[in-house]
Amino acid sequence: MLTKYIFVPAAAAFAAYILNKKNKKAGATITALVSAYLLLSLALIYGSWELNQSFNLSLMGYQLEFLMALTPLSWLFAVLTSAISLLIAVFSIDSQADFKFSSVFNLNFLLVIGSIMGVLFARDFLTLFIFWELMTWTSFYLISSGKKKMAGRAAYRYLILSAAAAYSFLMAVIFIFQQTGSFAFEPAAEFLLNNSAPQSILLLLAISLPFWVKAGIFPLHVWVKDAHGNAPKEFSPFLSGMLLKVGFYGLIVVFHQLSFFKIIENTIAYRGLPLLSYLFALLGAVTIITGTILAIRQEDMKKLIAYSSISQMGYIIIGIAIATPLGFSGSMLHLMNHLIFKSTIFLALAAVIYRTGTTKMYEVGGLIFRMPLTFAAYLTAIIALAGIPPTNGFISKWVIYQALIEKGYLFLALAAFFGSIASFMYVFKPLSTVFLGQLKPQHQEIKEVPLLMKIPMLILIGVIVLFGVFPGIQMNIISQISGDLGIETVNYSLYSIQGAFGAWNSLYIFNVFAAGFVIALLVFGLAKKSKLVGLLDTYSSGEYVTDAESYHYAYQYYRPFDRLFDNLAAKSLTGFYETLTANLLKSGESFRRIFAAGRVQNYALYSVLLFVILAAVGWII
Amino acid sequence: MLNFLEEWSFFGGSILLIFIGLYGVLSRKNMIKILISLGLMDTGVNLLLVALGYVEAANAPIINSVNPSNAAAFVDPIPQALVLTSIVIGTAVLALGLALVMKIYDKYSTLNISEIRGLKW
Amino acid sequence: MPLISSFLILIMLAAAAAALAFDDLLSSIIAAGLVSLTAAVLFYFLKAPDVAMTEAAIGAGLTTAIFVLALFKTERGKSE
Amino acid sequence: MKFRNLIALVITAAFALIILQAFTITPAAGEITLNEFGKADINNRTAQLYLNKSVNTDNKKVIYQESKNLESGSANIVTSVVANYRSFDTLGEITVLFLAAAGIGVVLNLENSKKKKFAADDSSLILNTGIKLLFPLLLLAGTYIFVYGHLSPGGGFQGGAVIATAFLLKMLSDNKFEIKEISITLVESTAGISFVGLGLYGLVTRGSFLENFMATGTVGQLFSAGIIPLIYIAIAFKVGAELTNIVKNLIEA
Amino acid sequence: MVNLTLIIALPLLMAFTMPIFKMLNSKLPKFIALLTTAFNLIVLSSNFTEIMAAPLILELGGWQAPFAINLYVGPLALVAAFLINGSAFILSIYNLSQDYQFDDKFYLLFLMITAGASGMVMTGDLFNLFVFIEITSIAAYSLTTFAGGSSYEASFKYLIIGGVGSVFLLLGIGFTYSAVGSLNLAEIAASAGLINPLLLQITALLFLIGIGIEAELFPLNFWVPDIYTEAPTAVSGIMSGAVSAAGIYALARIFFTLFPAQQFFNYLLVIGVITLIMGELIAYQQENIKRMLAYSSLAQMGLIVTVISLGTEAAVKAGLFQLINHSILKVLLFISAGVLISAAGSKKIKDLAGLGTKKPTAAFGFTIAAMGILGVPFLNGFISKFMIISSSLNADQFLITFLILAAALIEIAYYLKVVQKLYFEDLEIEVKNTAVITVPVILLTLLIIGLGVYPQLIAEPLEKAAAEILNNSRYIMTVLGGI
Repeated sequence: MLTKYIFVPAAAAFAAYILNKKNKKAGATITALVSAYLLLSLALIYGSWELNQSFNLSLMGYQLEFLMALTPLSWLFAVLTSAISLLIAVFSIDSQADFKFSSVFNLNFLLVIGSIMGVLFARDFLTLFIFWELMTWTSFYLISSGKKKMAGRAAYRYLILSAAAAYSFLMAVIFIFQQTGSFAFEPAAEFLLNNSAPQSILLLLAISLPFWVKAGIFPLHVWVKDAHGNAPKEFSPFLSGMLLKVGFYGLIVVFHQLSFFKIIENTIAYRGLPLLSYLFALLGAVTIITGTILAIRQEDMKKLIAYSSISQMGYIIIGIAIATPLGFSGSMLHLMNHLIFKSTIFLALAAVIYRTGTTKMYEVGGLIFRMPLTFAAYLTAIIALAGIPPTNGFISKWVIYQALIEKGYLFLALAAFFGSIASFMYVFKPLSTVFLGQLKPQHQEIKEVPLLMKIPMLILIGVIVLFGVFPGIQMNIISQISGDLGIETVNYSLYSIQGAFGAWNSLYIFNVFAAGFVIALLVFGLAKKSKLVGLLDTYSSGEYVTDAESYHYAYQYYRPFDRLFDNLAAKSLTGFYETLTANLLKSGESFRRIFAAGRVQNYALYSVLLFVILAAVGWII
Repeated sequence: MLNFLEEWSFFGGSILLIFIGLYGVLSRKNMIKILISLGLMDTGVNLLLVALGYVEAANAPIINSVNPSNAAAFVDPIPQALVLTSIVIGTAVLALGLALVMKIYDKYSTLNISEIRGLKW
Repeated sequence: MPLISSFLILIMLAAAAAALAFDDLLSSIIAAGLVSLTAAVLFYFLKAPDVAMTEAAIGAGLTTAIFVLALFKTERGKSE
Repeated sequence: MKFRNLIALVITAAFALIILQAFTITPAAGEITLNEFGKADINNRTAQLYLNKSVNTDNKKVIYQESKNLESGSANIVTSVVANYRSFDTLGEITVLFLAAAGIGVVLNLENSKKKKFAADDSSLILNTGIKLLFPLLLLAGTYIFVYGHLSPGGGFQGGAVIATAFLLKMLSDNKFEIKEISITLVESTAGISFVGLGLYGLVTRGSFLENFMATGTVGQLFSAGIIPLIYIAIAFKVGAELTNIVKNLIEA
Repeated sequence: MVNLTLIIALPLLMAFTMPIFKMLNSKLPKFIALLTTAFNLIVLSSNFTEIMAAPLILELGGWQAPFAINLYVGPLALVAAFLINGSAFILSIYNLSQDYQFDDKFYLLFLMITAGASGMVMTGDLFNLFVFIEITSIAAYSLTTFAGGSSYEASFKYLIIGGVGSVFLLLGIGFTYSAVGSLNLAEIAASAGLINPLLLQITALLFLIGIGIEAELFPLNFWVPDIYTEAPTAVSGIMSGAVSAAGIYALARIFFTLFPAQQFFNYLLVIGVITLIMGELIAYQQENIKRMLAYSSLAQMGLIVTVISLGTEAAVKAGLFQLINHSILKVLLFISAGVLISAAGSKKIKDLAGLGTKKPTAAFGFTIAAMGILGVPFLNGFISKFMIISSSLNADQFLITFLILAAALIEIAYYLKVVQKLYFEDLEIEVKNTAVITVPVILLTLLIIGLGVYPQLIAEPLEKAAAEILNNSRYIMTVLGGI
């Protein structure tokens, strides 16, 4: 019974709101319990793809039927949502101690989970739209409960952009409803297939607009930085982990289930791929490049990681757009892996913020001594993000490279390489500024985060390595999905994936790394211990240093590199949107000045004028 | 010929009166003059309404000793009833308008409407 | 009868134009009163005695009185 | 001539021309247009039914002092329209005057403002003595007008206005003449209640609001025309009280 | 069963006796107003099933229907009357906690503006419509002045425009009567076809201007922002909730029954769209919260006129549902805004920052109503927005649909600015204590969510109302049936 996945979180949300008023920890525990329950029940129904449910309603003369069904794709996303929300809920039990809006946070968090479930299981446009709107509204409230003024503006911009996209979705969907008489996907798909190609493409693009916005692809990525940067520290992992992915769920539905690829098959091709999908891939590449460059410039750690999410999304869209078996499974792999390592990074940063209270990298330093586990979690996550072998990040990037090289798209491959190489830079920046270097005097007595916040980080580190070594687990479900969507599957085994130019055996590599690690441990153990030196006992060529001044170099870490792209970053896209809306609304101002000049005689004059004009118009016709 | 003159004087006259009243409302600066023109417009419309109901060589719609039976030709009574009501409504609105003018005068101590810009927006 | 009514209408229009043109408010109020009065007589010519009485009593009488009262409570009160 | 006034003149002129055009249309076959002046064809208008008093009954002849128990019974047809056929309009109209009086009372917020009497110096001798003479006559004329409303031209509105003018002159002439607010509101309310009460009584007995529930007697007699005289008496008191109230408020503002 | 004329007669009786009630006990007028509006609602619901079956003709004065004034109460009139008396009832609950300087005169005028609006909606006679429009307008002129300050100027401006409008209306009535010979809407509609097209056009335009002022159409609605801002909260509520609904009804009745030519609907369509876009754009600029609500409500009126003038049954149904939703939401918005303003002591939006915690009911009321207007699922606004878009797409008006959606976007922008200020910014000013409005807020929220989750509640009356207004020959038959 699929509606339980929506109503259980919704009911729990109101319970969490009331209970949290009394005890700050109650809300987060309820969220954790609900997500665990969802995870369990999803695991039980794995494989029963025929599970569906529909109820129809004659509303105001419209015969509407709301369909819900379980597909492998929606099952995977549902599992990912409930898993990540479970981990975040456990993490936020303690971290919300000082959070003013914690009861509103838990209410909206559970509602977001419920509405995402609704979006995933919807098989008709109306249910999809209703839950999509609910998801947007509740996540709007979540984001605006973050840092005071900036969170409000960020959430405001996010909502306006998603609302505009949702309205284009509504318009296209109702147009289809008029032609086919129902909102379900299947009749719409076959109506679009045998409809005139340009109109179908236009309709499908209008339908996919909200998904592009939510996925944060290049022209529409403006909201991501501010929303992630200013959202409450517990919601950022979910926002960049899961919410961005729901956009991709929609895109896959549009590309495959609404037969977008079948429609554009016979349009003009470019190097063996329909022009439109090559354009999407190009957009992905541009997103990677801009995301990476802008990430390097950031001084606020959450904004930096937000831009890195944007650039990682570029990889996924490239994989989906080229629609080869390797490409599709690569992007699905990267989608899952990005969720895992990105939420680890955000949880680690949340731990740092929980302890130090600041998100600016240059205000902290040398936390490795006080918070070793957070450092370890952060380190494994950025190794995965950069794509170094033993972790899961490497596998998905490797598969995407294979797909690109197999089709011979050099520019896209180049952009992908640039993305992963440059990611070393922006990934290393928080590592060195936050964790390495000297510990600031005021952070001397910082302790490690409490146990309940350690557990999610430990689990995630384990999963990163687990999927790094045994990608087969992920490939099982991905092959189910590609079978369901009609894409041939890549042959794989528990620990190896067959690429275009040879297989990748992760177990063998893991053994080599493990051996290397052991040797390094031995050398470290046996060799002479280095003398522990006080951090602030700095020596600088004879000059006598009196105060505890730290030589920890953290501000504008990559200044020379940033100077290369100064002019590019200046023309940021948000500026373009800002000016666009500003002078649209300024016309309202001039409208008011012309007409509502405050003189009652002008008002009376306009009414007589209307009479004369309409009489003249009537007389001419 | 006389009838033509009469027709044009009544219809034309009342419409001209409406025109003068409307022009007065739109152009005059003084608030009391605006209300006067509003009154003129009302009178003009009332005149037009009754003129529309006039019948040549018919007598007033009252049965009395002079024309005892309803067989005689009468003028249309309905516009007269409507005008009766509309005159009183016009006066009521004007009286309220004048009270408002007096109140506004207490605040701005001027009757010139362009100097009363309290409600800019 | 028709000649007189056309003549009266001319007077009425002249009085209306005068009501707008006069600078002194009191004289324009009196001109407006004249317009109502001529209208009352015209209603009589249109065989509408009820309306004529109403127009005379309320239109010419009370409205003009109210205007004069309002005038003396605002502008004219000031100038004295 | 300021530029703004010029535009206003042009637009109002255009408006007047369009309205004039409505009178100069030459009707094509079978089309309805406005009739010329004096040519209003009464017979296919509802007015014909009011003249023959044949809305519910198909009565043909109405003879002065002879026809009895007609459906409306008032000799003055305009009064029958105002107080009987379309008495709902008149009720609405009375409310407009009532609301205007209330509105003026609020705007000039009389109750707490100091009683600023009309600043005119005590008026000339002729005015005082003239009004002392005229006051009772005016009241008498007013009463005559509304009592004979259904027989001769006149009625509630005109009678009320004359009474109000009488009080206006009285108030103008001597400052010490003071009408207490309570008395005006009492007269106003009782008159209003009686008018609506008549309507409700008609609703209760005859089934529709403001229906005439009394015998209509013979046309032309004083005691004829059912509830029309009662309505006109109520209207006269109400209009008289309200107009006096308005004038009193303006004087004492 | 209970005769529907009581809805106008009883408030009239209460209004006339209000001064006497005041003398008996100074608290009485408040409760009299509440009881009368409650009684009106009971009378309306007692006639509900009967009117759903067939429209009701009530002859006034006992005269045969078309030859004197008769009230025509069809499903549309019933829905509108429910709306008017419903918002009056809720606002009189709100008034229990308010006190006004001349409270007997206030409640007398408040009852009369409701009775005037109900009269406008139920009358079947043209001149009667004019009289009721005058009653509503003069009540509005006087009610606005209760707030003192610059409300006198606003009221004076509205009086001038109302005066010009009534002249247009009287001219229109004069032309119609002397052309057709009757004042009854059905008789005029019966022979409207024979009227010379030029005369028909001039008369229709006269009515368009005359009633357009009440229906807040574009060049005629400049009085709206001044009045809604300066008037006391209850008056702005009743004006935007009830009187504008009556104005729209009158416009629809006149143009669907008397002048059903497509040309006039094109005029209304264009004027409606301009009102919508202009209203939304200017509302975005406002800093004064009541003025923002005023422009938003005149924009919504533009939207309703646009959708109704599309002329298809689905469009009229969507327009009516939007009218109902708009009245409910606007009454709640004005009540909550009223409390927030008196709490912050200023009408500026920036001074309302952080009131969410201090005034939870008012802030919640404002937010749920804003969500309703913006079309959040499971609230009533969503259903009517969905119906509007599908009906305008059905009439393949792509540009109109695009403009409606763009206007909805601007609407989201300025409502959200206020909601965010309420909840997510800190409080700078000390909060004055204000009236308790829990009852109206709860009642209206239940209505909003109820209609949102289960709109079938009013599906049947809406369908009947849309069918009834569109087919004027049935209107003529029912009234002239006898003859």
